[in-house]
Amino acid sequence: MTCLHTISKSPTSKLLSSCVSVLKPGDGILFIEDGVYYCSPAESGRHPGADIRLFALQEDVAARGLSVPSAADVELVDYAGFVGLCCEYEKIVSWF
Amino acid sequence: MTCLHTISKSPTSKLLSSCVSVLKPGDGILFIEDGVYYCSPAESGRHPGADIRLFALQEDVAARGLSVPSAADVELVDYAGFVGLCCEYEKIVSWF
Amino acid sequence: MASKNTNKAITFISRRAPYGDSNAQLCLEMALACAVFGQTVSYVFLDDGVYQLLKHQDARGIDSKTLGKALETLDLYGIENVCVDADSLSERGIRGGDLVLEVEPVSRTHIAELIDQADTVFNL
Amino acid sequence: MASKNTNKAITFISRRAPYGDSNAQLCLEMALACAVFGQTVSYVFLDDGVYQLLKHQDARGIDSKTLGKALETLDLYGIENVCVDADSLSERGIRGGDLVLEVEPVSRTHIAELIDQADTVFNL
Amino acid sequence: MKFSIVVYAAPHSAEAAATAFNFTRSVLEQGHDIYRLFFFGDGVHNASRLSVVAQDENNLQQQWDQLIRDHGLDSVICVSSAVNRGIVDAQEASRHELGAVSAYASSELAGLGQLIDATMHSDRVINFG
Amino acid sequence: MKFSIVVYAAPHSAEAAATAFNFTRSVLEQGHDIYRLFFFGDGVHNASRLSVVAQDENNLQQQWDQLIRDHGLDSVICVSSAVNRGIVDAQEASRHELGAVSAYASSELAGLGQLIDATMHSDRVINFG
Repeated sequence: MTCLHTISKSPTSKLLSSCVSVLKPGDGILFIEDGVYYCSPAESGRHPGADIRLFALQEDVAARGLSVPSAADVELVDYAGFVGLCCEYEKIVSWF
Repeated sequence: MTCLHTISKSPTSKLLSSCVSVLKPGDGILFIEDGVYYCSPAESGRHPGADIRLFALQEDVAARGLSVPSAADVELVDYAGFVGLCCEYEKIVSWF
Repeated sequence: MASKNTNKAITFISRRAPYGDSNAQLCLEMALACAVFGQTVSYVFLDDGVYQLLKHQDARGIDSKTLGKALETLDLYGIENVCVDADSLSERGIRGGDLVLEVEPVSRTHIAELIDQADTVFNL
Repeated sequence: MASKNTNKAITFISRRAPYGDSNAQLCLEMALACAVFGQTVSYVFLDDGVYQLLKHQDARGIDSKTLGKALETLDLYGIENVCVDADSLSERGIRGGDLVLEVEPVSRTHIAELIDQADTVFNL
Repeated sequence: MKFSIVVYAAPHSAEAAATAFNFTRSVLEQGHDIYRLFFFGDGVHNASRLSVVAQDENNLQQQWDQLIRDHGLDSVICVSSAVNRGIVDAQEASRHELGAVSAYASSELAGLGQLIDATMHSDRVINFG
Repeated sequence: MKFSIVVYAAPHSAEAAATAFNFTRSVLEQGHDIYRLFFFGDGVHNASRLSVVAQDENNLQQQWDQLIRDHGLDSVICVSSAVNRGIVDAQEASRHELGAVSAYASSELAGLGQLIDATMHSDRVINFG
């Protein structure tokens, strides 16, 4: 079953590395709260391959003054989009 | 002024590395709570040089089933010893 | 997705060291409750969670219950699918013989399967 | 040790990202109170704490106060000795021009001095 | 679609409590159902009726209470987490002779069975911690 | 030697609350003085009088209350952290018409000035978080 992973701690937590090691093709990752710092350019080298879609919660990105370049591989979603992703994927695993 | 640093999170936190980078010769480090996992053999390579004394809180070491080899560079203290160290060093910096 | 009111497959990933915070204890309580209510439980120790498995824990000195001892209830409650991430063990220099439970060291691929097969995953 | 009842040197090390938890906010409140009570305050951003300094923060969407804005009160309260760890900035790919305050990037040796000179250190 | 939402974080200490609230509100706005809210560990503080905030700040506990009542949501606080942390309803207050009620009446103190039941009857379970 | 002790962590969620307590008790046993206890952020939950635990468990809040009264310690809960988190004394309960007191009377709700005063008058300040 496809799975949406949420990550809510900063890169200092190393959560993305644990998450990526147990992904299946077709899974997605949504960065929320301090997890959105994974969208900064310095972290993009850690992002998984193209078969994993990446998302970030717009409200948390804006709060922190981050700008996610449109060329980046991360799609911004608002809370309605967050709920939509939870329906699209068949289950949700939260990394906190 | 000499300083006792307490570290209370596991090595996953990287707290020791931040702490070590701001030490002065003569400072001491006391591992408490989940910080005592820094006493495990796998972590001893990260310990600072011999001019920094290392301590660990006996109660936290015992709780976690760790054994600190007598040959290790870490001295075990109980709560009375913890208080004693706080008197011996001139101030305390807590890393949590 | 399994139909309503049936048995569900629930995977727990216990990722925190014991004692420092309450996550390890909460994760265990949830899994035991699942077993009591007849769900199919898998229990995985990952990252700092592998520290929960060290032998010789004795938490009386910090006024706490000894979690390593409490983990034995997993078996008593009929939770047989218990495993530990081999990489997390080796990164921390922990050998299989140092563990309080007879628990199978597994690869990340195996953990990915347990997540994939689950209806619900609790990860804390 | 300075004699009783006199002015004390207090160093704050703010080491957490804003918003995710309350440590950054608590650290700022403590420093402002110290300034009000006439103590000599140094304020250091270290590790994830440097994220507090990013420009263009706007926390209305997460029902919070914008911390980057609140940091301007450091200057208003007369806290002039504010610095940021250069290594923490560069590890996170943050340039000096991206910062909300005019704050001096310093070395770990400088931070070690600020700890050494302090009577009391708050580190959170 | 039927959601259950599990909250492990307390207001004022972790953003996750606010994230859970905003998510819950959005689920309802999208026309989905909430099968149950389950507050566990430090999450039980979301049901504290004694929290007071400054005039220009959100009172998250009050917002939860309002949302739960407006939509008739099933909201459960884990009883053991709650009494450990001083979140007590009238019944617990009376049983332990505390002389004070700290939990909003819109949530019910109950055991982990309510969480397991939620995993059995929901299409999606999501955790905020 | 005169110690002040600052606590940022809540019982049941972080070991640091228990570490702070054991440290404080040991300071007194060694014959030193406590100038002040200061509970800040989530630490204010250490002063909750509504916490109930199982018979075979320690009630850390009750232990703090006992220690504070036995030794006549000066114990301060940061007022803004406290009211945000639902820890209120009789005065705050009355001011906000809450009808319930959740803080032990052995601690006083006061501002950060009490912390600064503690740093000025103590030989050692130690933080537990």
